[in-house]
Amino acid sequence: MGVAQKDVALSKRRLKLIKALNEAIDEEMARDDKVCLFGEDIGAFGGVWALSSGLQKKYGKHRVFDTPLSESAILGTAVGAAMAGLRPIAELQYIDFLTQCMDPLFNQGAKLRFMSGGQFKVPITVVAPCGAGTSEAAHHSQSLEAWLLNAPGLKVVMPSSIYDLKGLLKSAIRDDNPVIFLWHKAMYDLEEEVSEGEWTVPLGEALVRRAGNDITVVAFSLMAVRALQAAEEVSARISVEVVDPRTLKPLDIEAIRTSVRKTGRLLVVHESPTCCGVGGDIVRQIVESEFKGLKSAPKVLGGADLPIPFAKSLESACVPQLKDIVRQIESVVQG
Amino acid sequence: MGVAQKDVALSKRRLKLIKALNEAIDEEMARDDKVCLFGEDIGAFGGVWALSSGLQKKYGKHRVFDTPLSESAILGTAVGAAMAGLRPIAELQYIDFLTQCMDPLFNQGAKLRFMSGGQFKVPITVVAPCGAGTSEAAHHSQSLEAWLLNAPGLKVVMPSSIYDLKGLLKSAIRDDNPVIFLWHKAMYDLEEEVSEGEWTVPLGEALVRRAGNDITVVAFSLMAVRALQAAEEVSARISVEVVDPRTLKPLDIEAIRTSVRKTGRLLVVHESPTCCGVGGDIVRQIVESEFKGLKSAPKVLGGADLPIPFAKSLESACVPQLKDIVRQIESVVQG
Amino acid sequence: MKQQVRDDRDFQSKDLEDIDSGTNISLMLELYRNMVRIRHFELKVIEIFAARMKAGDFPGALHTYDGQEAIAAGVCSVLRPDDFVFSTHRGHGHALAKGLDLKQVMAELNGRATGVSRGYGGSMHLYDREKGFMGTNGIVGGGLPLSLGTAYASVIQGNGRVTVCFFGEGGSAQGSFHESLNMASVMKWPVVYVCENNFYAATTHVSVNCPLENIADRAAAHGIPGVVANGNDVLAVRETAQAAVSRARRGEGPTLIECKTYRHKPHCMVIPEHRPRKEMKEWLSEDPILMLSAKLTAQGYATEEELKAIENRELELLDEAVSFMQNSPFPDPATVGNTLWA
Amino acid sequence: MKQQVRDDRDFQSKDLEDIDSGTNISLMLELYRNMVRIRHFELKVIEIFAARMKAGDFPGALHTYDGQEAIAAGVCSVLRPDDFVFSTHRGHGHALAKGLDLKQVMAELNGRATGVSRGYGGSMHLYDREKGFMGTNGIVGGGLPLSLGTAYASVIQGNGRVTVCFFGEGGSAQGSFHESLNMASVMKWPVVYVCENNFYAATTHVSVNCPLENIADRAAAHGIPGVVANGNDVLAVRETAQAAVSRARRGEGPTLIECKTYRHKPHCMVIPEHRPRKEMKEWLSEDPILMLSAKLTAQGYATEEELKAIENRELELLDEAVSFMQNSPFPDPATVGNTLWA
Ligand SMILES: Cc1ncc(C[n+]2csc(CCOP(=O)(O)OP(=O)(O)O)c2C)c(N)n1
Ligand SMILES: Cc1ncc(C[n+]2csc(CCOP(=O)(O)OP(=O)(O)O)c2C)c(N)n1
Ligand SMILES: [Mg+2]
Ligand SMILES: [Mg+2]
Repeated sequence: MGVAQKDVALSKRRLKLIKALNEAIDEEMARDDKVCLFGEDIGAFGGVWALSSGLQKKYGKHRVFDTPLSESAILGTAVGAAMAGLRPIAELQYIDFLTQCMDPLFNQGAKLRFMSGGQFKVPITVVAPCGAGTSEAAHHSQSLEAWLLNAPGLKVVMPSSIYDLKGLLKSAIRDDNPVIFLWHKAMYDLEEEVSEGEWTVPLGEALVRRAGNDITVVAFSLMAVRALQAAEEVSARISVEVVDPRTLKPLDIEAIRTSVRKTGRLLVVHESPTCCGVGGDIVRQIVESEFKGLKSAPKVLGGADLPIPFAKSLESACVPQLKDIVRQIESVVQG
Repeated sequence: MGVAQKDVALSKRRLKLIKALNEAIDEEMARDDKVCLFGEDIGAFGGVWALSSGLQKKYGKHRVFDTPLSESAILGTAVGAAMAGLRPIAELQYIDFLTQCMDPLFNQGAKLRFMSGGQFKVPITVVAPCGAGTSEAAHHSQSLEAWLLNAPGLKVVMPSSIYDLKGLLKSAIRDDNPVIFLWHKAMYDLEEEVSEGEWTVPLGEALVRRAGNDITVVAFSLMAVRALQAAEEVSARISVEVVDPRTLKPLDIEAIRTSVRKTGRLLVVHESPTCCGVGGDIVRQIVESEFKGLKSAPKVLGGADLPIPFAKSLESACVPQLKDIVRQIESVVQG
Repeated sequence: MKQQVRDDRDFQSKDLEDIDSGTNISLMLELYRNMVRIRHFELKVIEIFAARMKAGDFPGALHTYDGQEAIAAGVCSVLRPDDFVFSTHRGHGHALAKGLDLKQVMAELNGRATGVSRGYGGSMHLYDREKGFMGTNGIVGGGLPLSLGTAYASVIQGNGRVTVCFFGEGGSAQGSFHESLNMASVMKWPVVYVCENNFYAATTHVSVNCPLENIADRAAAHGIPGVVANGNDVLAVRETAQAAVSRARRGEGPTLIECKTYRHKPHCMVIPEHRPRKEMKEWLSEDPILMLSAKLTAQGYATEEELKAIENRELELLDEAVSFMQNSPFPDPATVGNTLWA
Repeated sequence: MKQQVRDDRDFQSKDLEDIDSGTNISLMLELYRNMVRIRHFELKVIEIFAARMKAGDFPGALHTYDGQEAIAAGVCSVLRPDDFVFSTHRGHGHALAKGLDLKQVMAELNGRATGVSRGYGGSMHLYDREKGFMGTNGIVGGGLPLSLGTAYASVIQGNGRVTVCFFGEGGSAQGSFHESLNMASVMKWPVVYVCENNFYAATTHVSVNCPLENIADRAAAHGIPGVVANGNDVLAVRETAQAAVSRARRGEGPTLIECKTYRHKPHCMVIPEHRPRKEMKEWLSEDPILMLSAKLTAQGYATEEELKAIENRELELLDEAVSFMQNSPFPDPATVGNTLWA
């Protein structure tokens, strides 16, 4: 389990999400000329999210280029190029478009090393925004991490802080396995004070974002931000420990266990549909090993088992809000 | 919760899986001329599994036809035809090929009613074989029910007996929602004594396949068959109740709750990867409502978080075997 | 720079006995009315969305159709009310041209319970079953496979309904495009594929999405006619569509139509303009509405005043739609789950 | 009935300066050896699998290549050892022609730890990284998008390696086929697409998968050359492939080659024969191995005895491969999870 590393003795500056990710890719491309980047609109224009801003100019059209509007071809290119020794980064404009490239990602890339008896490495990084809350409705608001986790062979990273976003993206690019890196679209305005220069955050290490004694709240991506707000809101009455797994595969279940051993209570919060989601999977593992030490029933506060609707009034009813998290914290603590 | 309906006063005969499904489709096509059937090789040839044997001849080439080798086009045809008032049945030769038709199924068909504010019904039935154990390796051995369940808007049926296979397929075809109906490839030789004629089994009703007092084992499809064998094997020492949900969405969680209230112990068995699988989802729900009555930690015995390997020695290590189920029953009962 | 546009209107002229020559005045005024309606609708929506964004109320993504009106108006003018239309992320024009209610579309775009999809859909999920409008779509290429199904249903139901499926030139790089044209061709199903080639997919030039000069020539891979029309000339679009729709209705199978056009605004509200100024200027000078109005007045079919009167009436209706929207409630979150299952 | 096969060998004859005319005797004998190797391998595997099935030991799916040997042998004969090959579910021929070890392939098909994929893959997941063999594939069309990636890598690495991607005519109905050809064309990547049109996809006739007479003509949709070769004539295949591979190697982009051929056996072991007898008879009379051996003996390039000697040597090697397989251990289940992550 890691600790917040904010006391590095370097000059500080304020950094936002897109710039953090752009820096991570830039630094990794400078460091290793096997790293390349492609996707729709990511060349001269710099990507619809500006993630690749300036990179084609800096690294040339061979290493940074626009593709046709063909997600299967994009993921196929990534997997094939990795088989031939490159370290491709492929951008999907929304993770929702996974549906268009399932085969090269799930059937080929994720399984390739295994199916070939260990002959290949497939060091691809798929970067994409995820999440609801931006009034973009049923085709542009999903996170789909449960699909990614259920299918063997993919690492999944969903950070919640600027520091982690940059540090984990660098680790993802350096990792020798397929990694899906998701940032939340509702976090573009998040700004954080971080040091200049480079850092990495290892995959597979959770972070205790807030220490507490009464209940463990596990949350990641935007929900970690929201869980911290909820923890603050109830702090006079309840001492909440917020654990952010940061990577969902490999999952630092030990960190969650350690926390639950201390608090005896567990709430998992995520915004994707509850059914067969990460929440149930964490509860499964915690119940199996910590059953006797639990003071109350562990609970999952997940998204509604519904597509994301358009109208704000409906959308916010489908994704855990601050008040919902507060209510569930209270409910788990009351038992 | 249903009960085994084997005492209907009709003449009996022995029936196997494919014939049962073929009868179900035949009867529904005779009953409702809106029902149609298409997929690869399903026309004159009758399908690679012989599921549609004789049906093109009986119902004509408009209602039963071969498609190109284009799963997205097949599922698109199904969804569009349903929007226009038909009740299509689409066959996938293996459920693994879901990866080739995710968009029409998940983004369009499953969400259509919701996205349109309730204007459309999408009464499609997707039929496909699933499961491991046939030495067909990583692209022909999955069940993928966790993807189907995590995505809102799809019903999922995975029966374990001949009686249920026929009765549930008929209900699936009559249902006004998209239903994915999966049979297990390792069950082709299963034979059962059933009555002549028609019957239906409602979606969303679990069945207690064996009554017991010490532990509830929830299992479906081939694993229900195997769980019954395990229950028999330990019967001298342990009284096992086997609950077969039969449909995973809608899930008859009440039936499982009722059983766990009696036994105080729960084991869920499934062959798909454990991570974010059905097992965790059932544990999540049971722990939430039955926490205080549980005598020991509920457990999931799922498939390995690995692609299915080819060699039998490896394959059987990745899917719960009889001995594994026995061991886990004992472990949960010992606490 | 602007390309010369091929015009394939004679692609099967022997078959075109039922083509309307386009000289019918009331029809032309109706096309004009429809295009003006779409244009003002889009301008108004941009205004409303900009105001909402400024107020910190992010209204969702907006892909407007202004500049491409001749295609929706021309194609839908040859359809029966019960014909099917599948649309795209840039689909307000198709919706209005297929006869969807101005008020209900405006309400939907603003997430009101009175919207055509009851506020559940928004811009990219407009549906109107009664009107045969089978949806705008958030997935590029998402409508293509579905269009096979309505076409098939028409055959089996023997009701003569034709399906039209719109998509962009970017969408023609999706596998689903080819799977659909191929299957429709093999099955000879009654569907017309209309590619709106506005030369860009978001910021990506068509040359990255297609190595051919004409998307229409992709039809060759599927053994169906592929024809090009000037997508800014509503009469050319109408005539081309008429031939293809008649062909489909006669049971002779699908056609791929490519309409060359140009959007007036950036890809969507949050993406800055990136197209060459000169190219934009050339295309903007061929505004489809101005082209038609110039023709109407030049040929003496209508006076400037008559056209202005049509426009004014549309502006009135638009104002009514805005008021309707503003006075409509938001959907009730308590019932959000009620429409998932039938 | 059997179709007349178009022969497009002169498709760009001006560019073919490096084509081998096929009159080199040792080369022709090597092609013969390779085809005979594949043929006997397949017949042996069928025998082994049939015996295992009879013994209740279901060995998995088996799609054999017998009848199509000229394509793998011809195409791979123009490749460098470090060129990349992507194959299909019917891929033993491609694997052997690309130089994979007979023993290791035999072992893999029977799930042994000494197999080329260590028993993890089986027939549809044969891989040999060292030999540039990037996999047979359980997903029809599954290899096509991946072939873009090795082709791209060759460009960026500047190593001149060419990628060849095989697929069936059924696979040409998959969206991934078009996405791949389109992107390869736009990018001018060095890849050669080889469609093995054996007229059936499982039991489905090519006319259900493609409305055109020639799959090669689908190239038109992507602006690349599309050429037809007699897939049972190994020299024709070789010559056609040589032109396309040279073109790719020169950086001029992809080519689509269609080889018309016919499989000798049913689609796979568990599916009964369903093809018209007359058609089968006509095609079987054009057995690619007999065609070559007839030519070799007729032209005096080799005697019957010499050919028999080659065949006998191959049968010996095959026996060795079978013994090797039979004496090989099964993979250890205790370490099954060790190769998931790098
Ligand atoms: C499958 C998929 N990929 C990417 C996107 C993101 N996206 C939305 S519109 C668009 C460009 C579409 O271009 P085109 O098809 O030419 O239509 P146009 O916007 O020009 O009308 C892109 C890339 C999407 N919605 N769906
Ligand atoms: C995506 C997908 N759909 C269906 C199948 C089942 N399947 C395996 S081989 C085959 C026929 C393939 O035909 P073709 O591409 O012509 O190759 P051939 O078998 O004739 O060599 C089918 C339908 C599959 N493996 N993958
Ligand atoms: Mg466009
Ligand atoms: Mg074939």
